[in-house]
Amino acid sequence: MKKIEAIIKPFKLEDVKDALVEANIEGMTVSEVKGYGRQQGHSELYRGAEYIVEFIPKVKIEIVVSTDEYASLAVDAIKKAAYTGKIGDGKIFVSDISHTVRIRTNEENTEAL
Amino acid sequence: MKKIEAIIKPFKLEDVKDALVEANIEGMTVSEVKGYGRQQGHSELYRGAEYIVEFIPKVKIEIVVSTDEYASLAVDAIKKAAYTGKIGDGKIFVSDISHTVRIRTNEENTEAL
Amino acid sequence: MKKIEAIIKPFKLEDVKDALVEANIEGMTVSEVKGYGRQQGHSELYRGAEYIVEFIPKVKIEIVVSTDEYASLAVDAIKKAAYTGKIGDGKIFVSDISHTVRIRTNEENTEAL
Amino acid sequence: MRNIFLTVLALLALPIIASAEDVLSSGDTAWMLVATAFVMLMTPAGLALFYAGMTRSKNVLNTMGMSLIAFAVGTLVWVVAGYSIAFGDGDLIGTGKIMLVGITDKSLTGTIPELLFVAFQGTFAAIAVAIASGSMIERVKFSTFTIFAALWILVVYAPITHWAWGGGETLNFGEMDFAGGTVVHINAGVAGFVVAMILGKRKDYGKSAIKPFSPIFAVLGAALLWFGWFGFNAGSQVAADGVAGNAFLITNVAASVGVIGWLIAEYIVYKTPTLIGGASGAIAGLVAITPASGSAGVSDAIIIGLVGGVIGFIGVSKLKKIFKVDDSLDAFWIHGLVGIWGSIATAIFIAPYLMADDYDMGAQLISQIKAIVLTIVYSGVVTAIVFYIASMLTGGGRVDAETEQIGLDERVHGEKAMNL
Amino acid sequence: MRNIFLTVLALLALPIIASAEDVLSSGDTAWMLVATAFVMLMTPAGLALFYAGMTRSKNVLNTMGMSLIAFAVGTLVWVVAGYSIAFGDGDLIGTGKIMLVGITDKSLTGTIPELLFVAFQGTFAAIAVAIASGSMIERVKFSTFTIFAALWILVVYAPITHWAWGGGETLNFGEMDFAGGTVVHINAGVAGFVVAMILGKRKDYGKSAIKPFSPIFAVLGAALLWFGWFGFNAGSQVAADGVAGNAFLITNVAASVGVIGWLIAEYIVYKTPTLIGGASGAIAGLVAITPASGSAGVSDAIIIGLVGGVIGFIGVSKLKKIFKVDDSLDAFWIHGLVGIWGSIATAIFIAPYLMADDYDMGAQLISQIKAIVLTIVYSGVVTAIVFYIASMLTGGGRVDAETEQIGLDERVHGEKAMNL
Amino acid sequence: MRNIFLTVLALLALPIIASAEDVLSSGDTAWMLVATAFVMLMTPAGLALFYAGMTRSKNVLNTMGMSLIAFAVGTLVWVVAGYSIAFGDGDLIGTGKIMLVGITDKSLTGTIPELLFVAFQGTFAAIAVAIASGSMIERVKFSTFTIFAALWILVVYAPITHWAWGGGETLNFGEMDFAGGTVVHINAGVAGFVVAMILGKRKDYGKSAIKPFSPIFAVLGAALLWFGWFGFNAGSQVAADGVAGNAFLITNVAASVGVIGWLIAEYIVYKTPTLIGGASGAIAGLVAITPASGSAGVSDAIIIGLVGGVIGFIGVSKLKKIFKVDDSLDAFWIHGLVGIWGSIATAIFIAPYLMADDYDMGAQLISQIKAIVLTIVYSGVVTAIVFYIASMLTGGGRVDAETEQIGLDERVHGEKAMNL
Ligand SMILES: Nc1ncnc2c1ncn2[C@@H]1O[C@H](COP(=O)(O)OP(=O)(O)O)[C@@H](O)[C@H]1O
Ligand SMILES: Nc1ncnc2c1ncn2[C@@H]1O[C@H](COP(=O)(O)OP(=O)(O)O)[C@@H](O)[C@H]1O
Ligand SMILES: Nc1ncnc2c1ncn2[C@@H]1O[C@H](COP(=O)(O)OP(=O)(O)O)[C@@H](O)[C@H]1O
Repeated sequence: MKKIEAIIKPFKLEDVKDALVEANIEGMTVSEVKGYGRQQGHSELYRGAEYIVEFIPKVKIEIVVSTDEYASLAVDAIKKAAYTGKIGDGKIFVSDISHTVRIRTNEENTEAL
Repeated sequence: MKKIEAIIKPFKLEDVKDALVEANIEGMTVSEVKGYGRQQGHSELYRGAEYIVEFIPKVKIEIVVSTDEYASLAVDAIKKAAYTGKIGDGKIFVSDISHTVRIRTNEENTEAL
Repeated sequence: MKKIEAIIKPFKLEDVKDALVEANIEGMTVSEVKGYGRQQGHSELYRGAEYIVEFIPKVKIEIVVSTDEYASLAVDAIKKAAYTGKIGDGKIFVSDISHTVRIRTNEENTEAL
Repeated sequence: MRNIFLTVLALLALPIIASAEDVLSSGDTAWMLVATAFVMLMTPAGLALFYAGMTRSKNVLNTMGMSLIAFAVGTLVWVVAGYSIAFGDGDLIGTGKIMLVGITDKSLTGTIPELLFVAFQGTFAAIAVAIASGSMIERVKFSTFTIFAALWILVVYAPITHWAWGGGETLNFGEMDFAGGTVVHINAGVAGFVVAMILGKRKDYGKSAIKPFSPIFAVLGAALLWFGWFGFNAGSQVAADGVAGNAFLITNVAASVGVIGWLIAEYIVYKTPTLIGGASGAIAGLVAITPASGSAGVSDAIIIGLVGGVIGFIGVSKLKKIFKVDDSLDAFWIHGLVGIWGSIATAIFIAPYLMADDYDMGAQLISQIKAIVLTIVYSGVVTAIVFYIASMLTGGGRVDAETEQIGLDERVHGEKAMNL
Repeated sequence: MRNIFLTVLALLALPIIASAEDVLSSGDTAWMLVATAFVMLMTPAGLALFYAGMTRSKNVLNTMGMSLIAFAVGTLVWVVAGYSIAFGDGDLIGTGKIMLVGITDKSLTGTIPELLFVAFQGTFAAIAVAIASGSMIERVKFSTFTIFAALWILVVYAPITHWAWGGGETLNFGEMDFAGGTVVHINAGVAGFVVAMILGKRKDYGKSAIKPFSPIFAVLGAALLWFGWFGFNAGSQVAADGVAGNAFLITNVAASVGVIGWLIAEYIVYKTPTLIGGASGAIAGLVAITPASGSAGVSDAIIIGLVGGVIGFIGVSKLKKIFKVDDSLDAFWIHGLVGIWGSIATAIFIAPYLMADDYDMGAQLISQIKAIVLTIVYSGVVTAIVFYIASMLTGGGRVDAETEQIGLDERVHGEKAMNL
Repeated sequence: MRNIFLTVLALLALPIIASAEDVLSSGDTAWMLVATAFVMLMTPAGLALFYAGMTRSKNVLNTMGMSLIAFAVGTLVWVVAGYSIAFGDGDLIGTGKIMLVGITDKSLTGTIPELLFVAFQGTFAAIAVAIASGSMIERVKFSTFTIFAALWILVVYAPITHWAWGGGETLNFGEMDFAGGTVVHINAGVAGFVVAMILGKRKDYGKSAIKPFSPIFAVLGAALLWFGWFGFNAGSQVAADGVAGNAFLITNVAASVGVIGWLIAEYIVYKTPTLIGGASGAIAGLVAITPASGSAGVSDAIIIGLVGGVIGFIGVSKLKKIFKVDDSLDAFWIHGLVGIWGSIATAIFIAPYLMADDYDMGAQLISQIKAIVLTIVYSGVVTAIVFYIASMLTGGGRVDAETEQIGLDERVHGEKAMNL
C-alpha cells in the first residue's frame, strides 16, 4: 500500500478533492500546514511596519491507496488539479504503508481502504 | 521501528490516549485534521441555506514504537478505544521508521522512544 | 529519498528554520501539533479550579531530502537548534520516501527537491 | 417638561409664551446626545460585527472595513452637503446649509441644539449605506464602495430624507415613518439588491459551502444594533417624553418577538434554531417596528415584530432562492422586504392613545404605499446610476478573480482576521 | 430640579403645587431611557459574552443563545403578565395590568413615563433568568430552558419583586434592596444552583480539563456588564439626582476593588492572577454593592466590594468543591453567596449623609436576613417545581449523552463558534 | 435651560437669582451620568480591545489585563487621594478631599452632583495610564505596571490636572484644553515613551514578524473608544447644552476624517489601506480634536482631524524608525505627537461663534506651547522616577527572557487567548 502526501495551495483543495473523487479515490485526510520554500511570502503591513511572512499557508492531503496503479492515478489527479504554474504550487511525496485497519469493521489492508 | 498513524473521531481522543497509556505507550503526537470518506458530513444551516460539510473534523494520532509487538499492542488499543461501530470511526496506518533521535539526550532509536 | 519529521518546542521554530537554511535545506512544511510524553503539561487555572494540560503545544517540521547525507545534515541541524536540555525537547523520526513530484514543473525525485 | 413651563407661564400670562417652544431643554438635549452616540455605535461596531460574523474568514476584515469607511465618509459628506440637501429649505431638494453655514451653538431644532440634530441625522445616513454594503461583500472593490457611499448619500439618501422629513412637499405623501422604515431600511435594502444584481454572484455562490466566520460576532453585533436602535427609534422623538418612552418599550418588544418568530419558523422548517437566525430575527423585528415606533402600542408591536421575524426568515430561506440574486448578507430581505411589511403595518396597528381622532386607515395605507413605491423606484434607478459612476471612476466595481479566490483581507488590506 | 420648581412655585403660592410631583421630568426621563438601554445591553451582550467566554468551544453558541432567548422571552412575558404580577395592585401578588392595560404614553411613575418604567423593570427580569442559565450550561436542553425562562419570570421572579418593590405588604420585611441584591442576584443564584442539582453534573466535570473558550470574551462581557450596571444601580433611583450620582460612583468603586480583591486572593493562593479571575472579581464587586448602592458611601463601597471579590474567589475555588454541585459558571457562588454578603453589608455600611436619623442597625439586619431567607426558600422550592414542569413539557431537561459529548453547538444549532 | 429659568426669575425679580447657578439640573446630571459611563467603557473595553487586537497572540490577555487593572487601581487611588490632589484647594497641589471627605449627595459641581464629577474625572485618570501601557506591552511585569499605575496617577496625572483644570495658578498658563489634549494624551504618550526607553526593546522587535492577534478586536476597540469619546469631549462641558452639541458633532467629524486621512496616506505609501490603520486613524482624529472640542467648528474639525490622521501615520511608519524606541503600540506617536498637533491647532482653528471678541491668537499659541512643554518635561522626568520605584518594589520591571519568549499569557496568567 502506498501513502501519497501532497502539499498544495489552500484554494486548490476543492479542485483536488473533486479530481480525486473522479479518479475513484474516496478517502483522504486533510490538514492545514505552513510551508517554507522558494515562494517568498507576501509582505504584510502592521501599522506601517512592513514584514515578510516566511511561512505560507498550505494544505496537506494524505491518501492511502492499495496499489501502485491507484497511487499513480492519485498523483496524476493531484498534479493536474493543483497546478497553477506559479511558484509555490507544492510537492507530492509517496511512501510505503505496511499495514492498514478500518476501525469500524476491523477489516485490514486493501479491504480497509 | 514502526509508526502508527490513526485517524479517529475527536471525542474519542481521551479514551484512546488512556488505552495507549495503559498499554505502556507513553509518547504520542496529536493533530487536528479534516477527513473525507464514506461518512457524510452533517448539513449546516446558514441563514436558511443548507449545505453539506464534506470535510469532517478528525484527530490524527502518531505514535512511533520500537518493536512490532508494541505496534500491534498499539493498534489493538486504538482499535478498541476508538470503536463506536458507526461510519467514520477512522483508519489506522502502519509504516516503517528507519531512525529516531531524542533531541534532549541525543539517544537514538529504541532508547529514544 | 528521506523524510525527516521533527517534533519540537514551538518557540524553537525560528531557530530550527534558520539552522536548516544554513545547512542549505530550503524547503520544509510545518504544522501545529499537540504532544503527549514525559513532559508534564503545566497546570492551568480556571476560576480557581486547577487542571493539568496533558497535551502540550508542539510544532512538527517535515523535510524531504534527496540523500542520506542531507538527511544527517538536517538531523544534526535540528538537534542543535532545538536543544534546550529540558524535558520535552522533542524527537526526530526518519523514514523513506519512494517518489517525489514538484507540481509546478512536473520534475521528479531529486530534481523536485 | 414643556407642559409645566407652559402652565407656569400661562399662569403668569407673560409675552414670553410665544417663544417658549424655542428654548433649549437640557433633558431633551441630554437624551439626544446619548441617542446620537447610540446610533453612531450601530455602524462601526454593531453592523460591522453583525456582517463580519457572517462573512467567510478570508473576507471578514473587508466587510468590517466597509462599515467603518461608510461611517467615516458618510459623516464627512453629511456635514459638507448632505444635511443641506436633506434639511435645507426647498421643495424637491434642500439648499442653503452647505458646510452647515449659519448654524451656531445657539441654533435650535425644537428644544435641542441644531448641531446635535445634524449629528443625529448624519448617523442615519451613514448606517443606510453601510446596510447596503451587506449585499456586495466578498467581491466589490473597496475603492468603488467608498466612492459609491459618498455619492449615494448625497444623491439617493439625502433627497429621500428631504421628502419624508426635511420639508419637501411635492413628494411627501403624508406617510407615517417615525424613524426611517422607508427612508433608511427600504431604501438601503433596494440599493443593496440593485448593486448585487449589477455586480453579479460571487464565484462560489451556490457552489461550495460559504461558512460564516463566527456567529459570536454576529450575535454581539445584533445586540449592539438592538442597543443602538433605542437611540434610532426613541431618539426620533427628539425629546425625552412619554412618546419616547413608548417607542423605547415597543422597540424592545418587537426585537424580542422578532427573535422568537424567526427561531420558531426555523425550528419548524429545519429543526435547528441557529444563533445567526436569532440575531437576524432581532434585526427583522427592529426593522419592522421602526416606522411604527411613534404610534404603535405594545400589542401592536408583538404582531409587527413577530410577523417581521417570520417574513425575514421566509425571505432569506425561500424567496431569495427564487430571485437568484446574490444579495450576500440579505440586506434586501431583512431591511427591504421586512421594511415594506413594517411600513404597511404602521398604518394598521396603532395604539388608541396615539391615534388621531379622525384617523383614516384607508387613506393612510395609500400614503404608505405611495411612499414605498417612490422609494423603491427612486432608490432602484438612481442607485444603479451612482454605482456605475463609482465603478467607472475606479476601473470596474469588482475585484479580480484571484483576489476573490484568495480573499480580500490578504489581497486588499494585507491583513488576516486572526493570527492565532 | 424638582427643588427649584417647588421653590419657584412656592413663591408663587399657586394651587398647582399639589400635583407637582406627578409631572414628567425630561432630565429624569432622559436618564431612565439610557439606564434601561444600559441594562438591556447586559443580557444579550454582556452576560452572553461573559458566559460564552468561559464555556468550552463546542458549546459557546448554546450558552450565548440562552442569554439571547432569556432576554427575548423575558421581555415578552414581562409585558404580557410579569409587570402586572410584580407592579400591579395587591398584597401577595399584583393584578390588573395584564398586557399593560390602561397604561398610556401619559401615565407616569414618579417623574418618568410608566411605559419606560415597564421597560426598565423588564430588563431586570430578563437578566435574572439569564444569570441562572450559567449553572445549567453544556447540558440543559435549549427548549427546556426557553420554557423554564418564561415560567420562572412569572412564578418566581415577579412575585419576589412584588414583595420587595411592588407594593406587597405581608412579605415585605422592610429590607433595604436598592437595586436588586435579593430580588435579582440571590434569587438567580439560588435558582441556578437548584437546577444544577436537578440536572446533575456534566459528564466531564471533575474528569477532563474544561477549558474556557476565550478569556477575551469573558473580560469584554464583564466590561459591558460593568457599564450596564450603572443603569442597574444608578437607574434604580429613577431620577438623575445626587443619590444617583452617589450610586454611580460607589458602583464603579466596588467593581474596581472587586477586581483587586479577587486578583490578590488568587495571587496569594495560586500565584497566578487570571483574566477570568479579574472579570469575575468585577462582577462580584458589582453584585455586592447592588443592594447598598442607594445608601453606602465611598469607604463603605471599598469594604463591600473588596470583601465581595474575596468571598467570590473563596466560593468558587474552595466552597464549591465541598458542595459537589456542578454549578457550571458559578451563578450561585458569584451572585448568590456574594449577594448574601452584599445584602447583610447593606445594613451595616451606610454613608452618614444617607442614614436616617433614627436608623436601627439591629432591626435592619433582621429585616435583611428575613428577606434573604424568604428568597432562598421561595426561589429554591418554586424553581425546582418550575424546572420539573419545563422538563416534562420538553421530554426531559437534559440533552442526550452523544450531544453532550459532540457539543451542543453542532448538534442543537448546526453551527460552529468559529470557522477559521 | 438655565436661561429660561433666569428669564422667568428675572421677570419675577426675586432674590433667589443669586443661587440659581448652584441648583442641580436633572438634564445636565442625566447627561453626565451617561458621559461618565461612556468614558468608563473606554478603558476595560475600548482600549483593552484596541490594544489586545494589536498584540501577538501569546500576550493578548496580558495586554488586556493591563487596561483592566489600570481602571481598577486608578479608580481606587482616585477616590482615596487623586481627586483631592487634582481638585482640592491649593496652588501647586490640591488638598483637603482625601477619601472625598466632606462631599455628600447634596454637594454640587456646577449643576451636577460633585460625587458624579468625581467619578467622571476618575475615568480620565484611569484611561491616561492605560494608554501609556501600550508602550510597555509584551515585556513589562504585571506587578510593576500595577504599582506604577497607582503611583503615576497620584504623582504625575493628578498634579498636571490640578494645574490645567483644578485651580492651580502658578503653573496654569491659560492654555485651552477643553477635554484633555495635554492633560491626558500628551501626558500619557510621553509617559509611555519614557517607560519604553527604560524597559528596552522586546527581543523580537525589528527581527521577526510581530503579527497582531486580530484586527477585528482592534476595530471594535476603536469603535468603542470613539463612542466613549463623546462622553470624554461633550461631557467635558459638564452640561447638556449647545456647546456640548457642538463638541459632539466635531468629535464625530474629526474621528471620521482621521480614518480617511490615515487610509489615504497609507494607500499612497503602501497601496494597502489596512483595518488597523483605519482604527488608528480614528483614534488619531479623536486625540487631535480633544483639546479643541469646546471651541472648534465643523470646518476646523475637518482640518484638525485630517491632519491628525496623516501625522499619526507618519509618526508610526516613519518617525518611529528614526527614534529606535520600541513604543510597542505607539502610545507616543498617536497620543503624544498627535496630541501636540491638536493642542497647537486649538489655538488656531476656532469657530467664529465660540471665539472671544478679544481673542489673541499669538498669546494663546504661547500659552499652548508653555503647557505642552511643562507637560512633556514634568511627565517625562517624574514618570521615569515613578517607574524606577515601581521596578524596585517588584524586583525589576521586566519579565525574564523565557517568559517573554513563551508568552506572558501562559506564564503570568496561566491562560490562553483562545482555546478552539
Ligand atoms: N524539501 C521539502 N520538504 C518538505 N516540504 C517541502 C519541501 N520543499 C517544499 N516543500 C513544501 O512545498 C511548498 C512549495 O514549495 P516552493 O519551493 O515554495 O515552491 P514549488 O512548489 O513551486 O517548488 C512549500 O511551501 C513547502 O510546504
Ligand atoms: N484512503 C484514505 N486515506 C487517508 N485517509 C483516509 C482514507 N480513507 C479514509 N480516511 C480517513 O478516515 C476517516 C474515516 O473514513 P470513512 O470512510 O468516513 O469511514 P470509516 O472509517 O467508517 O470507513 C476519513 O474521514 C478520513 O479522514
Ligand atoms: N513515541 C512517540 N511517538 C510520537 N511522538 C512522540 C513519541 N514520544 C514523544 N513524542 C513527541 O515528542 C514530544 C516530547 O516528548 P517528551 O517525552 O515529552 O520529552 P523528551 O522529548 O524530552 O523525551 C512529545 O510531546 C510528543 O509530541
